[in-house]
Amino acid sequence: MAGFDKVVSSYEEAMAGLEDNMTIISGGFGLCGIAENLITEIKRKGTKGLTMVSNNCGVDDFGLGVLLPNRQIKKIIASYVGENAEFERQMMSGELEVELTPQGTLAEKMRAGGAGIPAFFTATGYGTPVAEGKEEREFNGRHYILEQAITGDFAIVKAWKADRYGNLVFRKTARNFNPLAATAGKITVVEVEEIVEPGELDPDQIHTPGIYVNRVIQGTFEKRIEQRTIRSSAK
Amino acid sequence: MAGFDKVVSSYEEAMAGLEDNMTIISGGFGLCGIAENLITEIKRKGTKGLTMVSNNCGVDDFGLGVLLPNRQIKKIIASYVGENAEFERQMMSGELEVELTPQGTLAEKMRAGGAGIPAFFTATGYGTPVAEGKEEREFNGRHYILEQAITGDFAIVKAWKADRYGNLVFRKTARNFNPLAATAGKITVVEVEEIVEPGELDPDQIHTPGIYVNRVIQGTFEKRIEQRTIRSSAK
Amino acid sequence: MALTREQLAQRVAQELQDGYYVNLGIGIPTLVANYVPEGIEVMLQSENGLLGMGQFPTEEEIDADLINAGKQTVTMATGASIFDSAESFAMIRGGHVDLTVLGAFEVDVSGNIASYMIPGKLIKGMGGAMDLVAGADNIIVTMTHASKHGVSKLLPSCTLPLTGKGCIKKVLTDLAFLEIKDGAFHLLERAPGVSIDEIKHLTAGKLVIPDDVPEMIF
Amino acid sequence: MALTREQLAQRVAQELQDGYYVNLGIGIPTLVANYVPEGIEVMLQSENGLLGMGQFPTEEEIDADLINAGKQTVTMATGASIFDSAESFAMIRGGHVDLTVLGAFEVDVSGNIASYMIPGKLIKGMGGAMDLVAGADNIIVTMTHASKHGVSKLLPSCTLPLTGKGCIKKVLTDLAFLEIKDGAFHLLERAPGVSIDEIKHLTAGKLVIPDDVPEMIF
Repeated sequence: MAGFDKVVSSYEEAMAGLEDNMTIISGGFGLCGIAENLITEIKRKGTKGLTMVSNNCGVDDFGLGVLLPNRQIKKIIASYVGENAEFERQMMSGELEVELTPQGTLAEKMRAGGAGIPAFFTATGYGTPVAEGKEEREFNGRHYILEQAITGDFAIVKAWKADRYGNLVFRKTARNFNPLAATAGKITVVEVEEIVEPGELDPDQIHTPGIYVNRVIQGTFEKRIEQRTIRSSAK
Repeated sequence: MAGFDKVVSSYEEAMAGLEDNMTIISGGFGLCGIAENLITEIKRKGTKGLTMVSNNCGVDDFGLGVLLPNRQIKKIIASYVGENAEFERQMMSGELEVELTPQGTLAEKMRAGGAGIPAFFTATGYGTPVAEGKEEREFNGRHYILEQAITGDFAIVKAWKADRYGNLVFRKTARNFNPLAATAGKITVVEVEEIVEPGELDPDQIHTPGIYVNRVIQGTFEKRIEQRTIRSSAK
Repeated sequence: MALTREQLAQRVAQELQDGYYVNLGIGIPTLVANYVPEGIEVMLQSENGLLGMGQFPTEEEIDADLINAGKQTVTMATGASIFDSAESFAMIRGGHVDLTVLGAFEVDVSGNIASYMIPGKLIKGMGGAMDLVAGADNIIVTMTHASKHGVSKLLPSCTLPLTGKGCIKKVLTDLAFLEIKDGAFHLLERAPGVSIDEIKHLTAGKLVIPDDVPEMIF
Repeated sequence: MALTREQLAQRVAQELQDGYYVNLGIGIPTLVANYVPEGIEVMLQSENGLLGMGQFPTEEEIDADLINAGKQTVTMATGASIFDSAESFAMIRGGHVDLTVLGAFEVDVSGNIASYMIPGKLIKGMGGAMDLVAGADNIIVTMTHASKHGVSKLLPSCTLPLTGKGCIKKVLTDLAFLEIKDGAFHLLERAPGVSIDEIKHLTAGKLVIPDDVPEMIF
């Protein structure tokens, strides 16, 4: 495909080049804004020994959780790993390595990875198990620890709309980690609900510029809801 | 004013609390996206000994340049200070202290200031005069220097639209340093072309959430152009 | 009588001020939103990237793309804004949130808090809690004063892995409202009908009791 | 014959590849945009916050809110995006820009570059140049080979304050196209009609001359 057209037409093509023992950065918060079909493709490929960087690890039968039964994930870097029985079993048995990382630090590590910042200081985690082995330093009388950037061989991202050049727009809280993941992958693959022509998105309203994006594919999504909380219509 | 309504009706009110020897973070790139009338108000107030953090210092009779004749600025932290004769005179004579900072480092310092990151490593400036007195460290075989965050007593910001809650939208390249400056001021004052009611801006398309903003005022702008480059209509 | 969950939420709500940006943790803190005092406006921050969280949606309004940090479906309040997770924690870490309310397993006289892990038993992760306690100046921890078995959770020193060090100044339990300073819990208020002796008995960490300890008013 | 400014831009343009994101510095680099080869698409990044810079505006199109890093009024190309300065330099520092072209006062055999300051004479500032040279893997420096007085600008060691250390690998001058490696300038091509002796004479840093040094083709 010539020039800046990043649209691919199959999931095989979308995840081409993914190999055992690679690191994948994933967008999504819980089951919200996850690249459902890219995850399915990773399951289909059967790639093993993966390091996943993702705020959560899905549930037993949806999201990144589907990669657990075949033990495709060797290590996960995440902030919250509840809601997943198989996950807990593999973690407790030592089959799965888990690096718990505070949510804000995780987001900032992805951003730093994409932005060429190798490390930054943060107060988050000072004096806790997260600080173990990390440099501590005082600035203006407060304590901070040094955290390092994360980058991945791949990033898997879910956006709402993309143009063919890979400019992305996200929808509501499905944005979450996705724009950060998009910056931190050597190969960034984006799954979207709608692909439009370049020029159709307002340049002032693009959340992720196409420079970060390598491949775009249009998918259909289940969008499973984790906690269906409602109020009665007559409030 | 109750609740989240941040609209003020006079420039005096907008810059109330500004005192001698304070630090002001300013948005804008060249003369594009500068808080014209807030600058005029600072001139009117005659506040002295200011430390200005701004990519540029305007021109002789416009932008931050208007604060030079009365020597209101003691020190400026900027990346580029050309196009300004009085500036050059004060700098050469030692009346004005100038801390030259690479443009990307300056932007990141403002962001870090707003984001509670006290310091970060960057390759920018390694091995140059900018690195003097700063810690150097290697990550993965590359050299980096440690840069510290910047915060200000005030931030002066120019946006296109704001709602009464201080949610901001910027227009084209007038965005530049403005969203970063907005996060880094103890008191962030925003001058806009149009104020709308809360709910009128699409939540997905707000560039700066109102949490960073303390005061909003509607102004009229000259928007002077520094380099008027055109092509003939018949291309 | 020990406070109910609803009363805990009500008491926290009394600390709200007009124009506050507030982050409410999962559980009891979430209930605080139901008791915002008349004439006061607050805006709720949800760390997954939403400022201006509204009430739960109706069946018709449900949107899988709009959830809160507890992964519950929500709506947006008027004037809400959406942003990515780095921006969300920039707000939190940068100290822009006026009040943070969250739960805990233990707190101690040094202002330490343990809330995310019970070694060998529970490893769900810290989520955003470490960022929240490190970033906020104004935090209220809501928790039960002691376990069902009467073991105090207000300790001389936390026994569980810490979520944050030296960052907690205010604790609201089902029995009392306390301030942590100078290496002790200072009793500010007691739950209606709860005696100072009972609080004393269930507080393992050093407790300072002023002459006058008013009952909470609801 | 020494290359003209236009020829310098033309030669740089030959290095463009389809799908490249390119940052062009002020001056000669800006002219490169006029010589993008047929069948190749590039997207221009302007570090003040624009990806997809278009041509200059017509009188009717002029917009004070739309300028490039040289503060010139510009337009947006189809598929452009706008972002803040931190995002812009995240792109640059993070190595997402495929090619950076910028000018210099001096370069040396170690890949050092001096371009922003002449002590006592010129202190305009580095703008984004330090970020650009530190962030990019693929940089072409365009400059005159020597001063009007015949003083070489390709040195054993830069004499002016550095913009970047050890980051320059390719230099295009009005006389030659050179690669910097192993502590020397390696002559790749010469300007049409320029002799190797002339280049040798005006290169103060160590120069490696291969057996075959083709003339540039335009």
